[in-house]
Amino acid sequence: MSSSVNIITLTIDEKQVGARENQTILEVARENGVEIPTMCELKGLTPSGGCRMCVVEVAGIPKLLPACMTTVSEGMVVTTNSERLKKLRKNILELFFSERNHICAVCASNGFCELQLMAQKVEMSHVHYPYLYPHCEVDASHNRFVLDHNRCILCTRCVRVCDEIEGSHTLDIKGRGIEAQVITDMDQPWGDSETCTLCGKCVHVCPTGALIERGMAVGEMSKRKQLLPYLTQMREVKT
Amino acid sequence: MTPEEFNKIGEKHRNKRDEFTHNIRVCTAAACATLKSEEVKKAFEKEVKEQDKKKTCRVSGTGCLGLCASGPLVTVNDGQALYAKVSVGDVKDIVNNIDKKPVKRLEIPADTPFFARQTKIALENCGTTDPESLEDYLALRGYESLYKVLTEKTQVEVIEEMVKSGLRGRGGGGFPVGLKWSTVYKALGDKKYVICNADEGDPGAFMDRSMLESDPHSILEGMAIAGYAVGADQGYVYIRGEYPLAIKRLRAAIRQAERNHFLGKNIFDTPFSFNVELRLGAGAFVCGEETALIASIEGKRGTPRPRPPYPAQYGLWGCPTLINNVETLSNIAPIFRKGAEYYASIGTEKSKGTKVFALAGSIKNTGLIEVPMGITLREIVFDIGGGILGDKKFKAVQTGGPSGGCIPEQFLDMPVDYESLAGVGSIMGSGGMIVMDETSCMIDVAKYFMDFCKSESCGKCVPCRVGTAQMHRLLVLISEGKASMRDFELLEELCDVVKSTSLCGLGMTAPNPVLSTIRYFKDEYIAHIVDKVCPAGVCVMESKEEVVL
Amino acid sequence: MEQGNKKKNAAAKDKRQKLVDATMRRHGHSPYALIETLHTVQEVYGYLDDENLKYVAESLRVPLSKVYGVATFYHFFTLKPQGEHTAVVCTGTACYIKGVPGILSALREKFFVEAGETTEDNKLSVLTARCIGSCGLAPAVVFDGEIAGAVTPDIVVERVGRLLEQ
Amino acid sequence: MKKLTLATIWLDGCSGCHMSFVDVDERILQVAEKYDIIFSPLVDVKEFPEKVDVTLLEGAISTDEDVEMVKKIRKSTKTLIAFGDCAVTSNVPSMRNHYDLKDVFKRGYLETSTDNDVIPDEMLPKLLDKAYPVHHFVDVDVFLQGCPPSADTIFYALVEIAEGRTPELSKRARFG
Repeated sequence: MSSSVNIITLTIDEKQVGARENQTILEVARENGVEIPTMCELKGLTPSGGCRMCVVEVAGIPKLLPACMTTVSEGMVVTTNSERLKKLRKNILELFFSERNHICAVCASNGFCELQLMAQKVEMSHVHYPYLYPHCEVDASHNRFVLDHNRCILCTRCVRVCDEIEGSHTLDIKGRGIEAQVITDMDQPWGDSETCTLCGKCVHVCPTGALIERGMAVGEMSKRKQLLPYLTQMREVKT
Repeated sequence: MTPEEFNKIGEKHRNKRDEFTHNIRVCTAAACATLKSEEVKKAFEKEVKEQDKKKTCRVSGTGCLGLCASGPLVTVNDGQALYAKVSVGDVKDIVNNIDKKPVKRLEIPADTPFFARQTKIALENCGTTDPESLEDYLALRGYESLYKVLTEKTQVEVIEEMVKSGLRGRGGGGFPVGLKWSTVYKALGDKKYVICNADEGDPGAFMDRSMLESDPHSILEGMAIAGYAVGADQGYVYIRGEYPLAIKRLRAAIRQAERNHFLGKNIFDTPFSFNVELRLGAGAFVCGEETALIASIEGKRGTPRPRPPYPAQYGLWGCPTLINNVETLSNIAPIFRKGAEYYASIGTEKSKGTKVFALAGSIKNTGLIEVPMGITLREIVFDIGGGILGDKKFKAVQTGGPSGGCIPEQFLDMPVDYESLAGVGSIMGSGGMIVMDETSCMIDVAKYFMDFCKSESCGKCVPCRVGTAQMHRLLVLISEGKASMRDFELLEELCDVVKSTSLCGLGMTAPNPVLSTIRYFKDEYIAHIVDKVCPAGVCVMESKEEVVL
Repeated sequence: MEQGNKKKNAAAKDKRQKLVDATMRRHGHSPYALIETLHTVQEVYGYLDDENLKYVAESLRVPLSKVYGVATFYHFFTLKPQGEHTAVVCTGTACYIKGVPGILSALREKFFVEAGETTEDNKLSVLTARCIGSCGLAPAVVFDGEIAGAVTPDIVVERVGRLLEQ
Repeated sequence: MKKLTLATIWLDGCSGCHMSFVDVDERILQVAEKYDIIFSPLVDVKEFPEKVDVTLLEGAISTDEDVEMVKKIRKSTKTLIAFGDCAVTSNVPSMRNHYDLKDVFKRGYLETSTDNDVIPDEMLPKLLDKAYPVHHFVDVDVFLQGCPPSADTIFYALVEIAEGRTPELSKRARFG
């Protein structure tokens, strides 16, 4: 199969690049040193396309397309960093910040948080939308991990890693829209979960301080998501 | 099966029907049923029996006759006489006069604009068949198109015919049906599916419901023809769980069709097999979006995924899948019966054929109508619709539901077609048409739709999940007189962000009601924000106390 | 007496369970049948209780969190038992512009119940529906399954009052 | 070159940003070459000046007095800097925002008090329903994130403004 993959050429930010035809715009961009911001994407997990940070312009297509889920095609002309995209990304990130209660100063992931760093990356100086300030619970019932909904951005990396890599599917999302929330089993305290294997992968793929190890103080929770591609590969070898 | 054999089936039922001199049909679709039309029907049966006219008069239920505001409706001999607001007490009079002149006090003249101005194709059988009777459908040349298609045409010919008809998707987007069929036909895959999208989610729309309740067989026939054309042997009807009567009738119709071999294995002894199953929706507007609908049929949360790949290539369980909505599919059999040329001769250059609208709101003749494309809004509202209730002043007509917009008076003479509606900031949508008078506040309307989108957002993508919540909040502030012009600017900016970056159609169109009301009724926004008054007197201003913004 | 009741309940439960099982069997116990099965559970039990959700999860081999996620995604499903009587107020566009807010506030004032909630004595649930497709008769309210069109706040209060007297 | 005037003030904040400002250490002399500090908790002036070139505003806006103050500051100031996370995002003071004000008072004055269990109603400024970032009420010219922003960043920003440039803060400052 793999031998029959065609090589195609396309343009990313005015640069001609070659790619295999089953690759995504994001993969090709990365291979060629073009950085596209992402939040929900994580190498090793099925892409979701929900965070919208990686949207790009493709000539001839009126709507913006997520780079993480759009496969390249011959002659495609992609723009990843127009002024309009920069502005929209900043706006999207502001919506992220306005949704829950992200108080970096007192967060265990302070300094290691992808959301926090993304604000710097896209030059978001402040949030000009009103904050929604929802009341969110902190689930500290598990003896090793803590789930703090205040910091959750619903990227579903934890849900995907729990299902796709660990295979226990303890985590999922309940409700919908602005009410959506990560749950464990039947929306019960994590500590009562019978399906959780305590593997901790969810904690390490979480981009923010929503999932942390118990006992971590402000700025102590660094994550080790770099293990994930390795785990994915191992799984693929097994199956 | 030979053509003679097939023709005999229809003939048999037609003869049976013609044994009666009088056909009394009582509308038993949702609206009339609410007004106790079942009791009226029973009264007719009783009366016919008592007057000993059982041999000459046949009493049956029928689908929607359209003029829902004046139900229960009764027809005698399919249009010879139409009676409105029939109560049990009126039954005797009607039966007494059945051989004579119609009962004047109940009669609606046939030349009433409401009926005279319509062109019925998709609704052809609505009101002339008993939706629970396969025989009635067959008597009206039902399943003849399917027979013709299966025995006389190749798949490519069927698709060419669809292209020729110019039919465009009636679910809202207006994508050319022939093109969609041909994409699925060309897609590689051993297994293909046809899905009928009957998850009518627009608040204020009841076209699909009426069609499913009035003429379920024509939808099944349309699906089977589509299945043959694209090479699918399995169909699903994804239907709203909130429509119990439609579900019941569709289930019954599927059983009847299976039993009579119009569905199932080797239909009409051809190699073509096609089965239809129902899948119940469970109250999620986003499932009208194709990929979300597929997720839902697969038993998952109804969240969409980015397209491409389109379902035509990668759909249900990864197989090429054709998704058409109810109205689109109910046009198929008539197109093959009457010819693509006939269908294409109706309507405008780019929008062929007819469109069904659910006319509601502040209008005299609420109900279901089918009109040729290109008719003006004024004709719909003032001729067919009979004008504004209580003769108040017309303010706007809302089309396309939460994805559409409010069209003001200055466009009343604009032709109704896909491009014109899009040009004024609305969309054709599935056919909900809500008429509003001077007592409606446009901010209140925008707030209503944003509340809808907020609670129907699936939550997967950030712009829609958070953006709709933010926009709704701002609209609440405006409606309460607590907003500043800065909030208004924020609202406008959010419209752009949500429209440009949302994952699926729900988010991309969610700002439309706000954008269109800003475009045509900006003075009302200003009145709420600067003067703290609601010109229509709908919004309750909490002002007085100092606003710190 | 009590034992007899229990027995009757057990028998009734069996019958309901059989209906749920039948749905799952019809779909070959495929995980895809989750939503169809939840429809049956709600139809026969009136709502989705934890016990049944777990039972369905196990029978269809669907993870618990996924079942819960699906059950809470679709607004047609309810995880709370309904009151003895229900008034479903349609909030479709046509109904809304013809006075739904007035109807809801009348219910609130008269029966002290918010939309989506059940009275404390468990007698009445006031629900809202996103358009029941009876726009021609707006505003519409469904009282214990029976649709009434062109209602006013007074009519609604009167009809609910009659329901509660039964 | 004519020196600019500088005011610094803290509203609902912990003064940590001011501490960080003091951390510029001997560079304060360079600041003093470019600015006259005419109002600050560090200097003994009671009234906020009528005209000032640059104001470092620390803290969130939490009371009716804060609102008055921030409006006054905006009117008097040419370049207003939201100084630190509380001013930019309302940060720690906003942790009460998802609670009802009544509950906040109950918690603060009754449940956690060891004596004198009363909720004060006079003498104190009226608490707003929420703690707001500065830009919720007035336009802000420069957002200086950080809890607190580092002394280097503060120094850099002040120098840039004094030189008539817009400080490039995205690479030097971040939330938290």
